[in-house]
Amino acid sequence: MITLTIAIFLLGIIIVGLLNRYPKAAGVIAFFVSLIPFFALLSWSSVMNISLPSYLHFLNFETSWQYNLGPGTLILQITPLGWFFLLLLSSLFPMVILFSISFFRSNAGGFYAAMLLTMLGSFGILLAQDMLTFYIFWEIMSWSILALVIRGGDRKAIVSYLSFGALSAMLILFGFMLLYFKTGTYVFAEMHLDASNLVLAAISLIVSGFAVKGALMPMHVWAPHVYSKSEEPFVAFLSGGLSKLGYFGIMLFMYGVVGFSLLSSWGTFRGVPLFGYTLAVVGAFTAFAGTVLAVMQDDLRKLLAYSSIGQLGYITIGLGIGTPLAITGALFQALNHTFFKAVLFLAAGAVYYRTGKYKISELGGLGYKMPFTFLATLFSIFALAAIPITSGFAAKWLLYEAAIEKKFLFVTPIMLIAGVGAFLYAYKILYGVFLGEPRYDVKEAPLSQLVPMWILVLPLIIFLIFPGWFVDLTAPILQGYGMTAIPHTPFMINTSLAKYNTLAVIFGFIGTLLFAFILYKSKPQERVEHLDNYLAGEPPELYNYNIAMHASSKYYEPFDEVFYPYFKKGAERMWEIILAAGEVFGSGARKIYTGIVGDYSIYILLFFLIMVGWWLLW
Amino acid sequence: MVNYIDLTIQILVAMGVTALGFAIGMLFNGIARKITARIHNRVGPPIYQGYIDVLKLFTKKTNISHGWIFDFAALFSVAGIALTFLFLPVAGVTLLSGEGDIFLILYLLAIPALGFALGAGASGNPNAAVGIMRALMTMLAYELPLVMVIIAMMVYYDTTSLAVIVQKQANMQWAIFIPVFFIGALVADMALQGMLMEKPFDIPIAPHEIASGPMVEFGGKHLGALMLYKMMGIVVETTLFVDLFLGGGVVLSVSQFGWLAYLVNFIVWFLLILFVFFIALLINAVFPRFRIEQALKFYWKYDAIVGILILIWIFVGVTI
Amino acid sequence: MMAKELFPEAQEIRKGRIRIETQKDKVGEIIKKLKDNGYEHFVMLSCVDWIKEGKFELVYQMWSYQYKEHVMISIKINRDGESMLSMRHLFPQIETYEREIHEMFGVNFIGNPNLKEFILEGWPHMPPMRKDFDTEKFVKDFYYKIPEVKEE
Amino acid sequence: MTIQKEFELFIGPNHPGATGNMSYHIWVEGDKVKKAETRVGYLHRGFEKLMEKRIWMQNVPLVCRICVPEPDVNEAAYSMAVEDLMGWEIPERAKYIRTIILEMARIGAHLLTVGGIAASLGIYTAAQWGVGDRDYLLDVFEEITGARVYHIYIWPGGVRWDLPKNAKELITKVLDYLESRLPLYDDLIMNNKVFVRRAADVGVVPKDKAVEWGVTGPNLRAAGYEYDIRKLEPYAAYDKIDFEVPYYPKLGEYEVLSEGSDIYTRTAIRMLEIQQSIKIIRQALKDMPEGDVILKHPQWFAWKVPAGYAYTHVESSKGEFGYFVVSDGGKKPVRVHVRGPSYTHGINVLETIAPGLNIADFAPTAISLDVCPPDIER
Amino acid sequence: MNHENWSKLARIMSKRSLWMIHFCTGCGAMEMPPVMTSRYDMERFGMHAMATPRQADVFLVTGYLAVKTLKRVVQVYEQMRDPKYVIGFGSCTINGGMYWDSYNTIKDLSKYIPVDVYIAGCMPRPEAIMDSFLKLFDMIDKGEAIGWQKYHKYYDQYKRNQRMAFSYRLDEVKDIKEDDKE
Repeated sequence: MITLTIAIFLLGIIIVGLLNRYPKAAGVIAFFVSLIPFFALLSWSSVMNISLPSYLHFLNFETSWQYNLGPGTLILQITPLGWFFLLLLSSLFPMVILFSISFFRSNAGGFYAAMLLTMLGSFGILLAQDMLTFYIFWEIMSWSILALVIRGGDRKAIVSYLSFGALSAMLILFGFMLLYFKTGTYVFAEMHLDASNLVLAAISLIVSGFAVKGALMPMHVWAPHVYSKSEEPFVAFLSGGLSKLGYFGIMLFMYGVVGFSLLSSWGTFRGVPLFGYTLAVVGAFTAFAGTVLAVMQDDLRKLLAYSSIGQLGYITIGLGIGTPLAITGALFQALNHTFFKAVLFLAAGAVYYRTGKYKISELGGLGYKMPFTFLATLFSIFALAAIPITSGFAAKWLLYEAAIEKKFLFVTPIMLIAGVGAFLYAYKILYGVFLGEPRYDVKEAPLSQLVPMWILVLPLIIFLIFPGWFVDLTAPILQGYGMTAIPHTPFMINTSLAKYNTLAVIFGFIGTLLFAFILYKSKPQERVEHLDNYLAGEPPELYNYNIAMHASSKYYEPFDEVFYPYFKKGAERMWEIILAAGEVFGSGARKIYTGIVGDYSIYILLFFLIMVGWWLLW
Repeated sequence: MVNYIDLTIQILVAMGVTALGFAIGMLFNGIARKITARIHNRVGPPIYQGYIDVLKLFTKKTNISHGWIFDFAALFSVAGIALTFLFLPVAGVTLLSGEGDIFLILYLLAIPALGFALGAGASGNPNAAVGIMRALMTMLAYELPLVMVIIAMMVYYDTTSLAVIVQKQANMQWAIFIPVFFIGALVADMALQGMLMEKPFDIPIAPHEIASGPMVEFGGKHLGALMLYKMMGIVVETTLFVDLFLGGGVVLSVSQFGWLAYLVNFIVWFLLILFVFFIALLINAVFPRFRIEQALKFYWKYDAIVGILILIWIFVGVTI
Repeated sequence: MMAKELFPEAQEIRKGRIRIETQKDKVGEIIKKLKDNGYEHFVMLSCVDWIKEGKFELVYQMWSYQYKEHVMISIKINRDGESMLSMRHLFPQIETYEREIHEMFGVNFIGNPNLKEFILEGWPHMPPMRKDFDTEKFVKDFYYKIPEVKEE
Repeated sequence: MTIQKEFELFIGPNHPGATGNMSYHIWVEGDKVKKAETRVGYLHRGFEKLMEKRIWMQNVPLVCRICVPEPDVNEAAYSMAVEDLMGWEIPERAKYIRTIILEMARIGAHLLTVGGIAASLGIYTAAQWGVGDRDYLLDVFEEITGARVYHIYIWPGGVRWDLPKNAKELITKVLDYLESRLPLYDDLIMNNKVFVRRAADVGVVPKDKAVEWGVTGPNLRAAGYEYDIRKLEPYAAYDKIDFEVPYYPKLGEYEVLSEGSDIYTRTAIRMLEIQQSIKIIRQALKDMPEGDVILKHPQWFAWKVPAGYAYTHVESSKGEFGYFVVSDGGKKPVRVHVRGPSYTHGINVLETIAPGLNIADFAPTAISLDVCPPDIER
Repeated sequence: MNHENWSKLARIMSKRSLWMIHFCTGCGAMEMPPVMTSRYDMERFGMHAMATPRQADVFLVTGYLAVKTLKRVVQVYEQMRDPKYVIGFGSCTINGGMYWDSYNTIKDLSKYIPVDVYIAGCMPRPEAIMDSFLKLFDMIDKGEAIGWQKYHKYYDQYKRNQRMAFSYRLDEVKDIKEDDKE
């Protein structure tokens, strides 16, 4: 049936591509095609020890599939890890397509075609059982994303995506080559690795390659450009879904192919492999720097892009620590991030659809005009800021617990501060876009945009109440790595350090809310106009009811003033060193500092090549 | 089977404790104003002034609203702070979730703050928006040294649970008697000053600058709810400090002394939070307020450096 | 140099008080000269309504910290509609004084863009500081005639 | 639709940061003031118009209402203007009494201002103490003049009546008390590290522009000019009294911590002036001769003041207070024009230096310039 | 609790916790700092100054009101929430005081907003101010401080008077007079 699926996908791509002039029809067809991965997911749920209800038994996708391709065999097979990431992608994908139907007014066929192709690529990646398959589908995905980036039409975005995509692919390819050179096989299951430096080099290269896709800090440069200059529904899918593929890759190779014991053989620090430790530190730095940069942004999409970088940093920390607790936390964070970031990007799309603006300082007061969009955003922001009334908190909590358990004394404060920093930019979105002075007289977003947003909010609420269900999902994945799932009941998670009981939180919250409500409902109230406001006594009619009262431009100016010099100085210093080094090679080397993103990526590539060469010689 | 009688008793006790928390908060408001007045060479209001003020606000004849998001603020603030109080070990007793996890408490504390921020933003007043900006930045500023100290304690006591930390400090083995945590307590006390929004960190509400900031549009019952939030906030934040460093006020063990222990512990806890609050008030009375970036620099330079030293101390101590 | 030396026509009212009567086109020149010669503090700009002569007297007053001397440069302009050149480029605070005199006496200052409402708000009558505006009559006709709130 | 980046804030009239009934309309982007406009006129009573309607003597109760925190300087300046036109020389004892009264008023006003500056930066204790201590001065005023705030004690021709017999003890007692309090103020305000951080190099009036912009009084001295009308053109008994004029960088016991002309220096100058005033009053009490306190003049209500122009100025706690009085020889003045120091400080200077200030620094800057709205709009 | 008891409680609470609006309308504001500080200390009665009208209960109109200020006073008064009280401060609010012939100050405050308590004097001593507070307490206790109810009841008349004053136009005053006769 996988063959059939691929055929349907390809057929769908051709049809929607041809239907370019009928965007609505193309959208509807794409939507139905996009549901297929979800059904496949359902039929494979036995991998996760979930039994399907009998009326769904007609879904009968085979769990593995092979195709002989000359030099090697393409092997596709469902694994628990693949299933988990497929869950994220396949539930996000139809919603994004549904959102796009009303979002695009013309010229959408290409979009749907490329989206379907992207999904096909990621489908393959998640099922791939050998490096060849993996790489082929990786390229399919990357190139179809490029098509979507090109649709955004921003040169800088295209160049930066292209160069960083190439860099990523090269790093991965190089790592694969080293692995093949070492083991002589493409198939993951047949690899027998030892603790040699070559393997370490290979895994470092592969992880760095995936980190580019996951927008980890030194290699994050492409993400803000692409996120802020592409079409909204695609960005929602890219940030929410596709960025997880990088983490899928890291997990697959770090824990699936190499394994925890082999990682430890390259040195450990307090029971954590040094490799993972480095990754965790980089992740913490990413979380912090991404947050700080997000606070400084004025463009809504750029803010969300940096916020993505920051939030994905948490996943890296979890993967780096590598205990069952940490991996559960990382996966939970991946799930949360998929949904809340998608909702936020879709909400940004809806706001743009109604107002035509992306700059936070130019928006304002939409909360009463678009209440459902606002509420969906609010829920996502609660999840983003880890407020304990959405599932966002559980993920962060698991990561903190994992860090404390392993005595990450210096990483944990940075994680926590990045968490507090998230309040800052979260409030910037809320205030700048939805609260404050009503500047636009617009209607609520159309229903076909609201429905996907609200469906995507649902998991955040479900996993708030039943975090234990999530831990159940992680159990087969951890089993594959020889670990056991953390102790839990549906409402409670236990760790060696503390317990997290959602029932207490929820019932406590509902109870106190009721208490507050009774207290509060005691008196009547009247609604007043926006301008009937404290103006230090000045009557607004004297100013013709024309007083600017929205403070969102440069909202965190003192913050920017404190942090901007450090970020600026840091970058300048780095380039000064590079220039000084360039001086050695002659006067022409001054051209190194060109300010073009593509060039920088080549420098990074060179750096890695030098590093690899050094490893090989050593 | 759920034991309904137990559950009912638990709910009643929770309501009672919440009410008690609010009562103590309002009392603290009166005490604070009295002490400040004495420093000002004044007589000051009666000690029960807090109760009168809140009751008056709730008995106002008319109230205004800027829409449902604005109303949301009051609800969220009161509910959030009461919830936080229920999760805190008070005099060694925690009502909800016996473990009292610190991360949970830190994040629960954000619920009322965020609700308040939403309401202030919904009022549409720029003063309120600037006030919230300052409040969030102050929060960012004081959290860094605070979490450093707290994480040092977590690693030292090998738990993230406040209740366990309180338990481990029983028999007067208070954290503050350990030299490193004595320094930690000083750092945390400065952070507490910011948490309580007392000078020099009362930047968010600075009346001379932004006319009481976020509260600018709140009146009547909305303001009453916010005052409850602020007053209870004092109790919650001082209790957090007392739980961390002063053993939570637990001086007698419940297993030995029974109900007497509850009573004595409760009184000791009350005196301790009063003492902590008193220090905050004294600092409040004689200092001007920082500018917001100065506060950020103060916390992230001086306080955080001490925090890092404490972390290094614990780091070395744990490794060896 | 002291004012007496700079302008021989200046008369000394008493010690430290100099009065220069001049024409309106020379004011700028005189102020500039005084400013350059140690009279660096512009005290104020006053207007006197000489209703019998039909003139407004504008008095530019300057003070020298160095010579401890106060100079009043006085010009007269017609009451009905004659305007005066603005001196705001010499001392920035003159702008405000001109704005006030414009509002209170109705003198127009050419070259001052900022002659908007200053102290009064929505004043529909003649500028109130003019001698022919009878404040007592206005009060009787206006404020005392506003009815009391009748309670049933 | 064009979107304005700045938002507008009104500091006043109903705002704790406004000094009295006035309003600053500021345009802010982020945290920085981009533009400021002073709005005045909320206190306009048309004094100058009313004075033209009243006879010379009736105007004395009016003028003192022009500056509320320090009414005596108005009485003094107006009286001096009338005396100037009349060609009177007032009795020696009256001059000393005027000196004492004016200096006491200065102390009171400075206590208010210093307390106000401190309160605007958050030390409410200082404001409470300042106002509380000022009340003891008001008690002495009440004993001498019969009124707490508007004394109407200084008249053209001298002062209304002699000091009471116990005046010396009363005044000395208050001065001793104040002197004992000053170190506390120093500890609370001037030596407070946080205060210095907030106040130093904030709200700077450019030194080279200060005179040109018409800055006077303590604000000018904070900018580094030793200009004081009490020294330049002594009135009352100031020429016979030995005192110093504190100015930047001669800040006496206070450290020079900034470039001057900022909130910190302005506060320091005021604190030093309180000390000097105490010194002046003590001297005046010691040197005061016996004799009449008012000219014997027959017809209080039938003065005909000779025609002429008079300008008199006094050094008030805020700066130069000047009265321009024109008489045509009649029973009523033709024109009385008051130059209040706040006129330039509050409008021109503040509007010019405001762009670039933080919101947090705006109100302290305005208060440290000692802007008092009634003398702007009269 | 029945309605009567409830409103009695409300009155007691509102009397013991009068928050004053921080608005220095005239020179009478000069005696407010002494009242607020150590000598007289009005916080003994639970009174203290509030920055914004939404939070305040009592409005001290401290002295004469220029028409320009009256506009702001009315705006602030309308933003205050019921029950709210007004204290007219000094002779100027009663009949214009020494500014009886000034073209820019209103002469009788009660024509524009309802005043609960007047204090005579120019300026009133702090003792007088404290006395007025006690008087106001007494009135609230007895339910006599009903200025805010009057404002609702005779809203049209107050608004008309305010409009007339704001316009400064003599003809508008006359027109209304004629209307009244009819």
